[in-house]
Amino acid sequence: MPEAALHRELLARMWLNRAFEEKVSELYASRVITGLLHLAIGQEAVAVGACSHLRTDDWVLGGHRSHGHAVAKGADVKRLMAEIAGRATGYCGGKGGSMHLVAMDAGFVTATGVVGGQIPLALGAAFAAKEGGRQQVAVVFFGDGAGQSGAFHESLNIASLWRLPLVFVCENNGYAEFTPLSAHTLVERLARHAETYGMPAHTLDGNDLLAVHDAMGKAVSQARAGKGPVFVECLTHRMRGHYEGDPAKYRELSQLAEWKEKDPIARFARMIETRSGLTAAEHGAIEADARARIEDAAQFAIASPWPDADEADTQVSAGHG
Amino acid sequence: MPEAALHRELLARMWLNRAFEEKVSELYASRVITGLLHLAIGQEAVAVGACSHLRTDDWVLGGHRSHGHAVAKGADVKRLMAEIAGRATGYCGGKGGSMHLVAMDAGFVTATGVVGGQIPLALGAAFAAKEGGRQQVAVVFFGDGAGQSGAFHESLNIASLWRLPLVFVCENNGYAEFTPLSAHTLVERLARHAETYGMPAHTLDGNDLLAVHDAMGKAVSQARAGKGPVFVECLTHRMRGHYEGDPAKYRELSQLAEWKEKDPIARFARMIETRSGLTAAEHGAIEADARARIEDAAQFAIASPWPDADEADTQVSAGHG
Amino acid sequence: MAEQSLLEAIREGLHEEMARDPAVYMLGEDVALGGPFGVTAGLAEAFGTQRVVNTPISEGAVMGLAIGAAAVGLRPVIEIMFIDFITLAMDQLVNHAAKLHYMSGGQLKIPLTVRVQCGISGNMGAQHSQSLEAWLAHVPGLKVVTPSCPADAKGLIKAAIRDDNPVVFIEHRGLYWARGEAAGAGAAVTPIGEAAVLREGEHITIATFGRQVAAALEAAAELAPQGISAEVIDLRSLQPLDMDTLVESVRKTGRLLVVHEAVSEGGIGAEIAMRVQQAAFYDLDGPILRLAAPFSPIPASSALDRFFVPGKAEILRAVRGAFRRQGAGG
Amino acid sequence: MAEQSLLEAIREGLHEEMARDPAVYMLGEDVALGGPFGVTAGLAEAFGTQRVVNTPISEGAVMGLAIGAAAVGLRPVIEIMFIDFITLAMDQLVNHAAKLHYMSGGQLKIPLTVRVQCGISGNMGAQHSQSLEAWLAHVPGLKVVTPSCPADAKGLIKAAIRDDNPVVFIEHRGLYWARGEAAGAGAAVTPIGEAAVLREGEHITIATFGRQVAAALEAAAELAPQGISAEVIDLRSLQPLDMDTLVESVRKTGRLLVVHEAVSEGGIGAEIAMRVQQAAFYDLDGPILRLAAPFSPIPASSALDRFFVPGKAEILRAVRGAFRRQGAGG
Ligand SMILES: Cc1ncc(C[n+]2csc(CCOP(=O)(O)OP(=O)(O)O)c2C)c(N)n1
Ligand SMILES: Cc1ncc(C[n+]2csc(CCOP(=O)(O)OP(=O)(O)O)c2C)c(N)n1
Ligand SMILES: [Mg+2]
Ligand SMILES: [Mg+2]
Repeated sequence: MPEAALHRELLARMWLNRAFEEKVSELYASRVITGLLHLAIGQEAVAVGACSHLRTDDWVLGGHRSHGHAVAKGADVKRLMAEIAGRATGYCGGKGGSMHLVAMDAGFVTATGVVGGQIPLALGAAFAAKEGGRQQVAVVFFGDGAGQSGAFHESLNIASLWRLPLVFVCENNGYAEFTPLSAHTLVERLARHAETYGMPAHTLDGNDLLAVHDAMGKAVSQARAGKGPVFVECLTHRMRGHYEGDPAKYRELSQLAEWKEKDPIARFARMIETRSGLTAAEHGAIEADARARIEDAAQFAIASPWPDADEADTQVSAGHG
Repeated sequence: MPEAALHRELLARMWLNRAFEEKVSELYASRVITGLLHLAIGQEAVAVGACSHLRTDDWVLGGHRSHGHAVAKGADVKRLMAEIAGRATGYCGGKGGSMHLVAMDAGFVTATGVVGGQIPLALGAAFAAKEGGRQQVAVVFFGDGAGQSGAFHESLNIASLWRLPLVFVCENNGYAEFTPLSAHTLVERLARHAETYGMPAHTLDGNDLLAVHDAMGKAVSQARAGKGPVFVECLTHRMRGHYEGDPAKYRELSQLAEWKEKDPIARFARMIETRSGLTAAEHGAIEADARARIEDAAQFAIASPWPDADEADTQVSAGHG
Repeated sequence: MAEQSLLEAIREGLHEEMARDPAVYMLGEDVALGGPFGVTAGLAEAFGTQRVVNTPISEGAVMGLAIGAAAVGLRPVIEIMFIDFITLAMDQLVNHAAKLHYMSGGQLKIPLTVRVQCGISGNMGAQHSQSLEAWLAHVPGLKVVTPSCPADAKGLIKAAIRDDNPVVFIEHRGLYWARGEAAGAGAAVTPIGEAAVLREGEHITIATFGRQVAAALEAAAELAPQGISAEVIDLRSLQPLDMDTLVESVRKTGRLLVVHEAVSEGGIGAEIAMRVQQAAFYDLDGPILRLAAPFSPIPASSALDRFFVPGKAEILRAVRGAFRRQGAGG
Repeated sequence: MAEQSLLEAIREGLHEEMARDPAVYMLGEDVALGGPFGVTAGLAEAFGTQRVVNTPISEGAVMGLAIGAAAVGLRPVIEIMFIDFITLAMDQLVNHAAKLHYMSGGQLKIPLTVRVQCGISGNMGAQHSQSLEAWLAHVPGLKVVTPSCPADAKGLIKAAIRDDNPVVFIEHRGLYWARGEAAGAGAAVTPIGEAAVLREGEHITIATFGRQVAAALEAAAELAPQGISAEVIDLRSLQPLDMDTLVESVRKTGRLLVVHEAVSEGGIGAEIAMRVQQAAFYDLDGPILRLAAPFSPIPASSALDRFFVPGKAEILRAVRGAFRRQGAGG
């Protein structure tokens, strides 16, 4: 794809993510959506930049803040929205919900609500990918808070030892719930742990879409080429509270203002105005298109039926295969 | 203590450990002792060197291979032997056994049979020591195999973050059960993980008693002075199988022969012959004394009663305190 | 009568115990900021962040730390945010906390309190809604308590902290804001191991705990005018169980319905059935009944998760069914 | 009749399944060297260390790895060396393996086998001797099986591997070298969820599994000439339980004794009691009895740990007691 087209495509994807999350927030405020929701507004460059190099049959796994990862991996936004809204038409028939999205048609293997739990699971996807011999890779998203979990450390070791085709994408937004990273570890850059294992590791500005895009391009090729895992740490910021409803009193307002400046979408748009000649009208159309698609998804979800009462305890076990 | 006396004292302690383990082995062979036994013959310099700086009210914790740590911390060898033999007179009334020794009168808080499990527990002893404000320290012994457990990594982080007065003593004997360290991790020196946290970390020849003694002297003072945790990795070798009864076919005989050369006791004795004028007769007397004390301990254990049947399920819960 | 919420009662109990005993420490994710529900709000301000300690997301090591600290003399209270995550600390809790007193032949005591929150509320899905008390009650060396009202919440948290054994104190998220009579300042400790007979009755015993207590009381009130007199027991302590109270009640009523929000199979109800029928077989007029969540993970959808919470309607149905069945089969 | 040990039967089953399906992988500590008991000996030689994989001591992450691999198409068999250490993998097993099929609305299948060894043998003490099957049977989405003889060992391990769900296959260490009739090459799969009636009887049903099956059979043989005809059921599958077989048996005999090596309270026996008395209350001639380990950690001393293993003598005492009690009380 020529660069100008690529830039527009990436911008469109970020808008799709942003529009999705803002719509979820809106539906939560109006009680159409309930549950424990963690939005990634402000972190779109990571999801979009990371997934832009992936094939449909590459595997992605995420955590409690992973709507955007599923969207960026190409999952159907209608079925995602319906799932988050608890409807029968959702990817999981309403059984999974916001923290447990699965969209296998798009290679989104699973999200989990257990901080760090996705990392060992991703080892498994990478293990299977390696054995399958079709140059698939696995990508796992997790936060800085997960970096103090045993699961994270055990997994770094195994991934490096077995040279698994896995890209670790750490979204270091500086907070775990209400406390800053400095309250959780003395290690400011989680990538340092990966280095200890001899793993290629990068820490970069996660609000700079092209930085993420470039680093991930190299990381995915290395993994695809059978050269083992790579660690990409993206410094970013969530522009919302930890969960919808969190007043986020623990953060300094100045800090938030500063990060608004760094909004990855506005920033990328400014950049490609010069570099790829994006016009205000084009940008407006891209945003409008994303919002329209998401509005459709919302309408689809709202119009969808609720799951049937007798679905409540089906699918506990798989039938014989 | 003048150096010459110190050297003789340290030699005596190593012999006490060696004699203890050899007696356990003998009693196991004759079925006086049963159970799952992991001997530390060949690793005595670590236990003795590390504990030589500790006060009775310092806390020590160990794992499945920790007879020697308890002996070196000054636990009563009679009650230790009786415990391993399952007798009523043992420290734990026979309930604990080889892998779960506790000797609180000597500050040996606990050993555990769960690889890595002692490390978080030791954080707690160190946490309490710090809060107590009496310059106590905690020392935890664990193997290289434990270095791939989540418990280990989570604990390094917390110890460094909270500057706990804890010395991590890794007995890197190059094997976890039957497989070499290289099958478990790419990280050859576990001390590297500690460095990531900014913790002072040393890797040294764990069969060189004075090397351990010196490094531990500094480590313990640093922890006692409130300057936070230290990591001491001792490269060593177990001269027996993983457990008593293990034929250890997985090890090359040449390797074993080489390590026999490095036997920490013989080596230290050779060294202090020149440095502190140890004579063969003195050495013989030191060994004989240790063996006699241990023979006593064995006789004590053998002559001790078995625990009463109705003790089997007492002490499940503590009474009100 | 002064009122307070269950959450406030827990907080008050924690506050009083911290004030009473300098060996009491709080540890947990964001506890110094009150935690996600505000239970520990204000404690750090009162006792300092030295004693109210935010921890990294390292449930296993933090549990081990609390146990090790307890072994050498502190009385830590650790918070595991959701009982679903106790899965990450089971080795330390089960292989260490529960066994160290025994394995050490009594040399060690582990005066540890584990606060943990459970239950279905807020459509949080399968990994934030479980009720796993039966696992813990299967572990010799652990005690397990759970309050249904503010007064017991305060009394039991104090009892847990003063106990020389590891006690798991389970808080049902759906009850945090439920109000009830306040225990009052410096109120008494609620002894661990004692159930409470909240309503006396003649025809059936309903044994339950936590959120289902209110539902059972409502059901009993509705059954009374229809001639069914139900005795309602709040177990409060799940390990040990107060078998004396239970058996005495069933001897009188001849029937027992156990209600819990944990999935049916292998829950606390099963153990109660085993022991009640052993002790009162010849007094039973019909089978012991169980009302519980379906044996299934918990769905996220608000259209589905309510089928997992036994409430008044389900209790009424079960009780009425018991008497109908008697007519037919008994 | 060809004989083999239970350990050999498991190995044969693993071997046949690995040969049959290239998606089957083994993972565990030292499995490529046979593991500490030699169960997997020879598999690495036959199938390569690519498919028989030694792992670091990272139970949690390795469990997660196996689940993730299962989710995208492999059929991993993971070994947890002692069931005591499954505590380190409970998050992955319970919150992920057991729930992913459900939470994904059926998109994912988790054809995972967890081999784990349990029980009291060799005076290994409190952390290497537990029987924790009741925890696992309390988890919707998991299946739990345990063989008592070589033929079932082979049949059940094959069934576990072919099942599209996570199945925990529990091996009692004390049975590894117990010999019995060999299943034979390519033998049939033993269906999960079916108990085996090993001896028919009229007066009492003894339901048990694993090591206690042999003790129950011996006891039954000794009771027969004394006029007590005991039916012996090997449950084999603990989740799901074969309630049809159990209830049918109790309807006939009117009495039930459940025997297990797990501690008494909250064990499988409790669930069986709940369900049998619900289904066959009016057929019961006396209370359902339970014989199990004391509710205590397991001591290391050889003078003590034997009181934790219900054997023939204890079963005889329990059965005779039941009939004596009937005379007196019933
Ligand atoms: C094992 C576990 N412990 C605690 C929680 C509660 N919790 C949910 S999100 C969160 C913070 C996670 O921080 P981070 O990994 O940085 O992700 P972020 O929320 O910043 O995206 C915590 C503690 C959890 N879900 N899982
Ligand atoms: C959590 C856990 N997993 C597995 C085991 C079985 N096991 C006992 S010792 C051992 C190897 C430990 O190696 P290392 O830590 O290097 O100690 P060493 O035996 O060499 O002293 C293993 C795997 C265990 N006891 N605990
Ligand atoms: Mg974060
Ligand atoms: Mg080792």
